Amino acid sequence: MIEVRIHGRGGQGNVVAAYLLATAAIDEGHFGQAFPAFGAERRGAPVVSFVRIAERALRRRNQVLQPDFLIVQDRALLKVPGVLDGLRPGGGILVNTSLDAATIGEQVGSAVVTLPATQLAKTHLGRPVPNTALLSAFLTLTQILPMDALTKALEQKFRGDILERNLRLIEAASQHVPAGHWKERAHATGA
Amino acid sequence: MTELTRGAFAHPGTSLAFKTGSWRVQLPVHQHRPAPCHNACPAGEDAQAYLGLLATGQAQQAWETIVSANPLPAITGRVCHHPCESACNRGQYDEAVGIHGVERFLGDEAIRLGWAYPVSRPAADARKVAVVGAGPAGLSAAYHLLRAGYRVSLFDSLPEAGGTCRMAIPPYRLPRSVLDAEVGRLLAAGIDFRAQQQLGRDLSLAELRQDFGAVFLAPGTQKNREWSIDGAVPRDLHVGLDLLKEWMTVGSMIQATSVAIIGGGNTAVDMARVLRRCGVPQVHIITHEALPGAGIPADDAMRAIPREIAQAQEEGVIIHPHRGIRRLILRGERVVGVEMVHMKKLRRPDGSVERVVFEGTETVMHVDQVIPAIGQQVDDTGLAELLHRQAFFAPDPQGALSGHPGVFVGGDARPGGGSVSAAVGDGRRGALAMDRFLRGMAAQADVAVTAVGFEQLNLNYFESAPRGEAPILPPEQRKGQEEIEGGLIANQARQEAERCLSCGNCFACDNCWTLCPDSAVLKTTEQAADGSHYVFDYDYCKGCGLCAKECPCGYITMEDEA
Amino acid sequence: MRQALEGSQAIARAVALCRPQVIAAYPITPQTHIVENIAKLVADGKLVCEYVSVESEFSAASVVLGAAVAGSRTYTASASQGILLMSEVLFNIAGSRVPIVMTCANRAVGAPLSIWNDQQDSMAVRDAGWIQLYCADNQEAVDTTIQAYRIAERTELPVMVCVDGFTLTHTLEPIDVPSQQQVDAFLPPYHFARTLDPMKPISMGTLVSPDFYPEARHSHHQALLNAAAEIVAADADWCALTGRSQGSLVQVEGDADASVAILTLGSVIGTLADAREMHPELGTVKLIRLRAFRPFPSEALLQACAGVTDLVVLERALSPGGGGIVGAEVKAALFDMPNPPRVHNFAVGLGGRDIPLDIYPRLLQAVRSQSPRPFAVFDVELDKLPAEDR
Amino acid sequence: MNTTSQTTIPIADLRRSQPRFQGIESGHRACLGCGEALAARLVTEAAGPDVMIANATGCLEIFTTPWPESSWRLPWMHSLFENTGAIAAGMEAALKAQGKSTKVLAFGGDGGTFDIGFQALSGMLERGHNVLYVCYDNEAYMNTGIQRSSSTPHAAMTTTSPVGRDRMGKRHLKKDILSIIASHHIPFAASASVAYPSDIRKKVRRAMEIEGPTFLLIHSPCPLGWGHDGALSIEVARLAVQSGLFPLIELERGELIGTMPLRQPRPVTDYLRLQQRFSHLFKDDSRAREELEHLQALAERNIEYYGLNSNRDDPCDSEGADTVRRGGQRWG
Repeated sequence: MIEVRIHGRGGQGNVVAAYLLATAAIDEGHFGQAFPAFGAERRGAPVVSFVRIAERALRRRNQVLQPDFLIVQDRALLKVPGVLDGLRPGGGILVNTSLDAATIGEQVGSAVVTLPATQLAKTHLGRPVPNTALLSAFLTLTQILPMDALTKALEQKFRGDILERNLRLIEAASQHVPAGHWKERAHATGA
Repeated sequence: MTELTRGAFAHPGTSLAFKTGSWRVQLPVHQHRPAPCHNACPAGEDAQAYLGLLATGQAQQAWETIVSANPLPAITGRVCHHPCESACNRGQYDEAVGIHGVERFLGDEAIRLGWAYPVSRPAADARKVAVVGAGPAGLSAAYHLLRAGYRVSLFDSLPEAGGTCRMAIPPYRLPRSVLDAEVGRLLAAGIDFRAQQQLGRDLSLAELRQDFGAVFLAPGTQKNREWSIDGAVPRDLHVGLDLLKEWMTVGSMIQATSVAIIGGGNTAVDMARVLRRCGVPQVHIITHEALPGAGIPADDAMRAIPREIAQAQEEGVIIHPHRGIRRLILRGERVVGVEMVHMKKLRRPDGSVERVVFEGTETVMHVDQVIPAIGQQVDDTGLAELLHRQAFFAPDPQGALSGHPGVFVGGDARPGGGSVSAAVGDGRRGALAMDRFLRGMAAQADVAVTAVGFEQLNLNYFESAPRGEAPILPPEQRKGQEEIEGGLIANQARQEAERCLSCGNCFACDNCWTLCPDSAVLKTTEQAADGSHYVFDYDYCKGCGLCAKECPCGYITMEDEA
Repeated sequence: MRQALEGSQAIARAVALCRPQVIAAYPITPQTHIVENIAKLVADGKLVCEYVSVESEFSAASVVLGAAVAGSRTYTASASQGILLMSEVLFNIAGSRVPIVMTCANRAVGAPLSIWNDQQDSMAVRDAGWIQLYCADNQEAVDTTIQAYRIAERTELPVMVCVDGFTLTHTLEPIDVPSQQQVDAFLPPYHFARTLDPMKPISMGTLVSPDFYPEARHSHHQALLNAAAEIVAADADWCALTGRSQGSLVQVEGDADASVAILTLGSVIGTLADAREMHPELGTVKLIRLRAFRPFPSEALLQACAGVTDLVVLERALSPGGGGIVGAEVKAALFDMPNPPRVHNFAVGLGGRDIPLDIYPRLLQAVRSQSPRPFAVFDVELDKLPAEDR
Repeated sequence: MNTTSQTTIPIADLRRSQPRFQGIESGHRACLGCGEALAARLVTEAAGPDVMIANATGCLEIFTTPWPESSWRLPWMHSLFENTGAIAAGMEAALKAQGKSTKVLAFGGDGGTFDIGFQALSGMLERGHNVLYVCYDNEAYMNTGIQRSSSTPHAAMTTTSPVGRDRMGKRHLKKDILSIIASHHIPFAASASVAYPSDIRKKVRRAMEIEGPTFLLIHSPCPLGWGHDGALSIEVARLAVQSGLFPLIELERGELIGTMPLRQPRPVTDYLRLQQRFSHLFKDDSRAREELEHLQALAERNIEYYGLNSNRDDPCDSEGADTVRRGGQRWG
């Protein structure tokens, strides 16, 4: 089972990201579960969502306290207390930033991969919505699901031009991170 | 055992099992009460009843309803002073219903369309009765006796029936064609009319009493009352009624330039109007009474019909009300003037009325004729044994003459008479009394039932509507014998009938049916046996009294539960 | 076929499969996604029905009541304050014996204001006379919603399908959505014997005097007791049709001979099941889930508790000043057993407090280390309170 | 004189053959002279058999349906005090979904309409349900024993607006519900009075023909609550109209399109004097006189605002007239 925690802000599509990832997994024949850490937050406030992917039915419904991976939808969130809490030893952190991994790594002291997802989103979508770029990068890094699974998940959610733009975005994002960099870690969790 | 339904639902209309009538302490009842027009009619017509029939398009039934009391509606519709209209409750709302116009319309319609009187010819072996005098009282008595199944012989001293109507009422008020038609139709209904049979000359009372089971005497008043001023009379004195009769039978009239007529009754007014028609320039009526009008008590007003008085004034007749003649001014034996004085009837503390002459109010008026029109009395020829030198007979209210079983009297020959409709009423009552007499039954007094008052009606439900008026001849065209007042046309008559408030009678307005919160009033045109169109379902009537309060006609009253 | 669906979305699809003719709802977190999804199905023409956007939950319940008696299958959903605002109507619906299905997206009841999950809302109206079924996961929410219509319409009782707010309603997971053919085969068209009809008019909602009121109440009580058989039959028939059983009245998993058992309602069962697998060293434990809370499944509960010496009853609500609502009812039911288990009654996860996996060992430790206490809020942190409130 | 009504056929048969639709049967337990019972009877009569009724808690509900009895011959449901608008909305939605043309009527008193049920009513109107909502306005909570409502007129005495040293009955004004209702921009809203049954009938028929929400406010005297003889219920209602205190008006989409004109407005004292609830206004007291003047001013304001005082045909002449005609022709 892989447990992922996604940190973002209200309005960034944090829950959508979690749902897309779990949907991709379920459509690939895995078991998946995604849910937000529900809050009454408004646009801009820090929010959290969770994804579990497993090979057997998931029954637990508690929050992901010890994620294997963290996806952080903007760098400023790293300063929010608790964002990095509970990351399993050897776990990976994917951060949306235009800074390089080394710079961020100094800040968080762990295995960090960075992706200029907002920039990429602005380029390809015309809007600063980084979530699909980050998912693409995450799948590229872990290779737990083929990129095609994300494509299909996006096809369920989007149509037309916006779908095309998203597909170009995830293609571009996947080029930005080292493929299979977290593959070993992902497989070690039993996914 | 009642079984609970799922969710406690109930079936439709099951509340009928609960008889809310047990809550009642008062119950509504339908109570027919006379309308004031009915009580006021001397002839006994129930105007409310026939107005209702005409309003629903049943003209012939309406006429039949009239003739069940008065067989002469075309006549009374013209000449009656219609106290019904004075009594009409609608008069307190806007204007009284024009009842006489409807009566006249129906009478004329009957003549025009030949509606038969609802009587059948008497059986050959039916008992015989005699009626003396073919004026309105005698005609009425004969008709009602015919209705009761008797063979009726009607005697009159004149060649034609009609009595006062023929002799004293000018044709401009009652065209002869109408009189002839109505009287003729009535006689043709089965009355054995024997003309030119004068009592004391051609037949005797004793013979009549011998040949007939009962006798109704309606001889009228054929004898002039004595008249003088302090014993003085002009040599060429003419009496009003005689002049009238003469004018109507031979068309002659005295010549004069200024005439004073003494009296306040119909004869005085008719006399005055005829004189005007005959070209007399100045015609005065001098009367003790007041001009009728608002606030004038009935016993102080001129007895002539108010509309006739008004028409007379329109025609130039000058009326001097509250005046008496103090003195005749004579030159030789001819009159050249009268001295008048103001006078009034004043009520004494004990209620009686006294004529008071006011000194210092004397005035003199030059006239060349003085015509008394102060009334007649019964001519006792052939009747002396019954009259005992009295001016009038004194029968009981039903017309029976005390001490003379089988003899009944009515019309002008009894005191207080003087109107055609009263005479018609006398005839009807007399006929009923004769019938009871012949059947060996005790006489039955009329039961006086109080009429429905204005305050017992609910006027919220009536629209204000102007009274329909018949055309009237302008004064300048009133010449000769042409009838002055026209009749209502059919639409007008029906509209007038619809103005009737139906006092004391159900006219099926649906108010009680519509307004009962308990649906305890059921509508049934055919099934209600009490004259209404509704029945109370006392199983559910809670006795709230709403129906009684909202009945427009005062037909529902609340009574305490027994 | 399994699809990735958010719980609310899955419930909306299940509702649509039941072909309701009138839907009335007022939005409240966390029920909103359900009614939004239904509104979208209606907007897209995928569900043909009258969707009445009422001005309050009170009217939502009233509209479906009016519609149901007028002959239409109905649906509504609410949560928390919304359920309480409905409560007068809920009693009225049940007392009128009208078949209505609603989803309660369980949420705490303020004050203090909380939008998060517990079951205080449905527990507060447990006496309204509705059938209450609590779901463990979203698949069960789907299947139970469909079963609920059949149960409601056969028993002429309203059914409240209780689904933990957020925990289920906002969780995306794989769902096997039944086909329309399956649902049509299972659920006949709506029929309500007392449908208001101008051709056969009846009066509903009458005044009942003391002469009959106790009988009316008894009848309602008896109807709920009798409904247990319909709940069992609905699940059995559904299982025959789809291969999925959702646990009838009481669902039991784990070793039948276990002397320790944990009893819950709703979605927390899944977390406990995973934790139990993770901790075989803690011995055999039986997990008991009350799927039906009304009617209260006393008989099935007693069977499930056979051989149990320690029974942990977990509450997602409480009766302040009284204690555990479920605990009290369970204890009352166990009173008839010859050797009833000791009952350890805890409230957990109030107001959305996460129920972590380690609650399992902690609960078992508590059972072993102490004699039963009447009732406690399990994860309460007393040092957050002023001294007098601890 | 007849003291019993005689028929030649059984009265039960006669009852069954009445030439009108009978929506509410006899045997209900309304007080003597109940205006509400009458109004509901008139409304159902005019609305006809193809209707379904949602009825709020209140006198009408209580007195018509003490189980196992019901006075209704129509499909009828009582749910609660405050949800009638919503129950009716639900019925309407269901009938619409089933493609049925049965019209839904909602009945409530002034408490269930002006006050506690106002929200559900407003929602129903806003959503455009095809429902005729009829409010039987007897101007207080009569079912619970005469407590004031927001419909209770100014200065009226109720058990919760009593008269005492410091008070002359209700301090506040009667809520202008019709204006509020009309502000929902509904196709038809009107006031009516039991004193004018033809007018009620006309307005009900009109509402029945409209596809959409309509509202009828019927002034329905309560002999118990107003303190008048039950026989005077109609008289009192009529005077309320004729004094201008209860104007009969019609509104379409919020615009005034018709009124019952008053040719000769009656002084409000004619109306008030008949009712115990205003008896304190006839004491020799300067505050009482002031309140009488106040009520007269309110009536005059209505007359002026709605243009009631006119020389147009008076109510007796106009369409919907309650002029009686021989043979019940006004119902023709």
